[in-house]
Amino acid sequence: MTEPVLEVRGLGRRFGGLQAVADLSFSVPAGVIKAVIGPNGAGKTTLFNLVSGYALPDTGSVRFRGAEVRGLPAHELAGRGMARTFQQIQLVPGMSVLENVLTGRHRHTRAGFLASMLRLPATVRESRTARERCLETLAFLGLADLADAEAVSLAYGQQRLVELARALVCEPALLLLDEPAAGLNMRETEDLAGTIGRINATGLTVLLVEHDMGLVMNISHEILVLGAGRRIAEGDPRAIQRNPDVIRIYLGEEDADTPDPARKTV
Amino acid sequence: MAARGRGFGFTAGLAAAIVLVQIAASSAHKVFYLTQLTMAAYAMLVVLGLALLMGYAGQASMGQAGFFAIGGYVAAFLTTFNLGPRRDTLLVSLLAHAHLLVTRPDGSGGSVTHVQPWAAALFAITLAAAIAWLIAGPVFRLRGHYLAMATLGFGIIVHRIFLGSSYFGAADGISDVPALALLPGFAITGRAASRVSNYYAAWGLVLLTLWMLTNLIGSRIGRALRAIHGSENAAAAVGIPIARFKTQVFVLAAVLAAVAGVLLTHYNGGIGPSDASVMKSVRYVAIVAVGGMANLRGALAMGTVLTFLSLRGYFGSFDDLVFGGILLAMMLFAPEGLVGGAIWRRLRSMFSGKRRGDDRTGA
Amino acid sequence: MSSDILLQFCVAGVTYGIIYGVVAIGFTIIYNTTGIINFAQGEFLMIGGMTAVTLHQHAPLPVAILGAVVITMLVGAAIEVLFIRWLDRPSVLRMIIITIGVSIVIREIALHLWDEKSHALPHFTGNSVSALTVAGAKISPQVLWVIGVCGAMVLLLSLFFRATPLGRQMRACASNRDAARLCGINARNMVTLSFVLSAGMGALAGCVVSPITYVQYDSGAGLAIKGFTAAILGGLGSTAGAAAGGLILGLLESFGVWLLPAAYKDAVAIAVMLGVLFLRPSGIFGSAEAARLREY
Amino acid sequence: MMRKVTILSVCAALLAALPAAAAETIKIGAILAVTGPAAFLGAPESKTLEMLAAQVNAAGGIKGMKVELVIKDSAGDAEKALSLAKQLVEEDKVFAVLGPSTSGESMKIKQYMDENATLLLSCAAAESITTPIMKWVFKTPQNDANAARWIFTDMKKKGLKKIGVLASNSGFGKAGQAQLEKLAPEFGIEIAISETYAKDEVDLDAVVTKLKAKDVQAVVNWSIEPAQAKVPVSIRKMGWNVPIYQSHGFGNIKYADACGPASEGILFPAGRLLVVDVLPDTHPQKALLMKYKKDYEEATKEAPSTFGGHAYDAFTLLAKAIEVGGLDKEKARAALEGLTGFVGTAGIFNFSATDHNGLGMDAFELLTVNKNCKFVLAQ
Repeated sequence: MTEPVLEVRGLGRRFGGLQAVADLSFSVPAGVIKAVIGPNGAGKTTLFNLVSGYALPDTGSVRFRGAEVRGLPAHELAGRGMARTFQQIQLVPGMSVLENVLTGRHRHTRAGFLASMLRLPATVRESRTARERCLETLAFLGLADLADAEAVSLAYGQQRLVELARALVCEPALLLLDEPAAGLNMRETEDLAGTIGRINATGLTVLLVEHDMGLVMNISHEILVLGAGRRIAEGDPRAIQRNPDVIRIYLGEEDADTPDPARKTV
Repeated sequence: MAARGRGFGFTAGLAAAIVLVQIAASSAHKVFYLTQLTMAAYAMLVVLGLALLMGYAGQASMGQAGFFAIGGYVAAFLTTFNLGPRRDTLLVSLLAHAHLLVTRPDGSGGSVTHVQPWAAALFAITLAAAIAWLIAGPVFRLRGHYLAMATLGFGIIVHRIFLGSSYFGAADGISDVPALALLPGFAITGRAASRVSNYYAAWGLVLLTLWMLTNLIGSRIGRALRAIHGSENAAAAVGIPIARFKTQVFVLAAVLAAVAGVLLTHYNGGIGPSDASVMKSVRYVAIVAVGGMANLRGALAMGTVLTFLSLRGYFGSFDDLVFGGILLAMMLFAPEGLVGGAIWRRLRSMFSGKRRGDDRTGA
Repeated sequence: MSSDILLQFCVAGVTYGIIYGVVAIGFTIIYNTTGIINFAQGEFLMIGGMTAVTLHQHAPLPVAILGAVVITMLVGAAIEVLFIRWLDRPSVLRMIIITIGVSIVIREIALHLWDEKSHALPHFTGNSVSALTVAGAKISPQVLWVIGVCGAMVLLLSLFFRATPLGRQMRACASNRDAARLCGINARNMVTLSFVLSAGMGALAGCVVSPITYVQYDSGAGLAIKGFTAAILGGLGSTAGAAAGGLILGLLESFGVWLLPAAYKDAVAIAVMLGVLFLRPSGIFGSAEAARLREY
Repeated sequence: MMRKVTILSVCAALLAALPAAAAETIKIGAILAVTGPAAFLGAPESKTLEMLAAQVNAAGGIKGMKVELVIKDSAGDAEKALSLAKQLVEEDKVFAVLGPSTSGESMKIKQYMDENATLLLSCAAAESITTPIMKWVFKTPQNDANAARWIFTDMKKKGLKKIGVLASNSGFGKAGQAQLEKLAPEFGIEIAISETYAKDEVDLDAVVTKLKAKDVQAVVNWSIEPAQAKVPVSIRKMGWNVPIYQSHGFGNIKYADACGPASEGILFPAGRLLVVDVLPDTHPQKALLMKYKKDYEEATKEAPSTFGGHAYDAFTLLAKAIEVGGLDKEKARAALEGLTGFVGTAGIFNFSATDHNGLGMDAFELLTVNKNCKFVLAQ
């Protein structure tokens, strides 16, 4: 049994009076798709931010690929192979799709200020290979023909894909997707499910936060259910669907989610 | 890549224009026009650096004249301050042994012994870079207005120090700065004899800088900087070390300003506190803004025209008024600048009701 | 160093401080409703002072001052309507540059409208040399006028913001523009109003301080920088912070003069201010979250 | 693209012919700080020059040649002043340059003027402009050193030994401060404290308090900016009745007005323009000063200041030099250097190869301000 890609132990963070995440422990084994679900305000996004270095945990430990990474800045974690997308899409205005994705190659390219200013042959070669890699990924996601469009002018669903592409070209060991289906229509959501599946098939481990039960249930191998920052349940989709606590907190919540891809809360 | 293609095209066109102007001026026996064009060129070095820092990396600096002044004043001081009387002090004798001292006659029959101009220039630029590097750390923990205040404050401090210290000539500044000999037979000086060569030197430097910065913007670094500007979250998510890049680009801009300061000081044979004033810093920011923030060429084009006309006293006592007016008009109606047709795209998007990229100039 | 000398430094510092504080509060009013730092704030003082001086040649002092305040308020409104109102979510940097442009243009127009000379209103009570003795230190009655008028202004403002519906609406906009809009508050008009208010404040301040500081076409920029420094030092957004920031800055300058060559007065004061900023990136009384939220 | 358009426009400008200088006109350049921080100098200077040029041309010009005046606004910026100087000399081919208004600018351009053998008549006071002597560089304001001597002589007479010096952080203040510190020992006077202040200070209580703490016997306030009025005000407000000396930069009745009651008893050396009314009719300057005062007041509806006077002298001296030497630059220069007994607003000019200022101690009178806020001769 190889070591899990991500291992979280006793993680906790409070904002003022609110205990957003409390004594949370779980692990993400290599190669799986793991989903974190829970009603609004359950602390899913906070958990993501704690894990990916966008917020500092008060307590607990985060081990990534066998090393303690708690409290490391986000760019450091990215450098160690953790890539993420955002709930509110974070694309750079004024840059084309390709340029946006190219930023994802940052940690795989070397050229510094001077080399870049002088366009040294090595730099040119490096950037050429980077472009090729990015174009491949764009093709893989079916965005090839949009490469030169301005990213922020694309349709919402396509912008999400661009973010995904940017994360993929980082060649991460762990891919964090923060509500990847938010704001997508049914078709797009189904396509996304397929895409995530294909990505995972390449051996990439995926951890996602998602509201869309349909998506979660049909793609994820493991599911972690949060409620008020604590773990309610953890297990494979079938087990979760039967778990009484899960059913209670969801039915307890006014806008309950049923395992039906047609309905979703955003 | 597209950026490169355009970059070359523009650079080539600019080079042609530079030669064209010189030929036109010489053949029309109006070489003197090159004076203000040369001075404008050096100002453009500051502007290009600031455009990179402000327009692409999105970090406003309201104290760029400070770095210009550090370069100019330090070079001027080292090349005019007479070390003759201090010959026996350790530092001076060391300099002497390193052949870093020269002696020249001063105005009043005596002679001054001072540091080699090129050595002084190198020192001045290095010093500016070091200062930039030192303050970058704390400065870039600040954002928005706080960042503006910090850089503004830096500019004011530099100005007051030069204005207050008699070593730097207080209100009179420093004059009688010697020529800066770079190659045998070529020196940076305002003398009419070497006007054409200096014109080419200045604009050659501008061309080189433009080319290098265009490369930089098209490179991974440039993308990283723009990513930092557009979304620091996104930048961090792909592993871009934001703090380090902000520092590096800040230092780069400071170095360009200092280089301009050194060369223009030698060209003018002096420098005064007005070159370090807040108003100068504001002017640099304004030129970048008028050029369209993230638009090196726009800044270069608009900046050259405005600086040239202003230096020629074209606007008389309405100089600042014209300047402020243009600045306002541009910021209101074409925040992305006239050059590069950004304004047309903007107008279209206005009519189509969208206002995307309205905040492209955001800090 | 005898105690009354020391006290005299304090008095001087407080005098500067009050004046900077008023400008800083002017900044704060606009900043709170718009998130904009109006670099033309100093120009409001200049316009107020110059207009009052001009009017005073034909009218008694109170009338002149009133007229100056009204005219400056109109200018403030005009600025907002012409340059701010119709911009769609402009960025911090763009707003900084626009307001700087406005201040340059106003200054140059003032130069050609009036002249390059420096003017001053007569001292409200007594003359330039009349002074009250407080524990050995001398205070010009004009300083008391400044303190009194500015104090009254701040009081009335806070009353206005708390007690009147209009003031509450403005505060609503301050805390959350969109929410305010949803509650049917016309946020744009609130912005205009904030410009009018701070223009009026600036003008009145410009009038009371002019006997001490004098006023000329270019005296706005200097005051604006000092006021901005004070506002930042106090932590943007808090009126009390602005006032405190002003006082701190003033005392810094005055004691800076005592301890070091007066030539480096500003350098010292600003260096200290930067030091504070580096330790507390959102000013002494400002909260980091607030700062972050505002900038983006 | 835009860039190319730019270039074309510049070329167009290049090909535009020089302003054609008709044979019958003398082109005279002037670089003045009409706007900017030194506008209070440049504005009266340019008004004076325009007035004079109009008068001269109305009277048929100099030796029948009309004067064409080219005034450039440097806004007090040295860099711009140099650019404008090159423009005036090389493009406009002016016969001579009047100004600049500030010593900082003058220092920047004098080298260039000398190298290009064109007369410069600076309107700035700093002694360093004409010492060391540069062949083509002259200046019309009285020397700071003489002003300092007047002050120190009076102090010595009154037995004042320990003084404090305040100077504005302008070129004028700096130069004066230097002279005071240089000459004080000659008169056995100790400068206990010497400080500078900026023109845009809120008020000067702090720095004045610093002087008061040193309990000096007299205060010299050396400045040319309006802000200088704040010093006497602070001093008197603090109930500190120490003798106050000002420089010739105080030579503007507006400054005395600004001081209010504090101005009474201020002592300062200045040209006679300010006291022309009480000048005996026999005095050689009387007629000229009366004329300038009258003309200036008519032309500008404001009281003349000694600053405008410096421009007046620069212009009239140049006119004289041209009358004598004609339109040959070298001859005119020699003529100017040879001028003696020339009556100007600042005093009687006696130039020589070793003196390009031409004014002595006698160019000054020690003036004071009476209780009606008028300038009068000090007893």
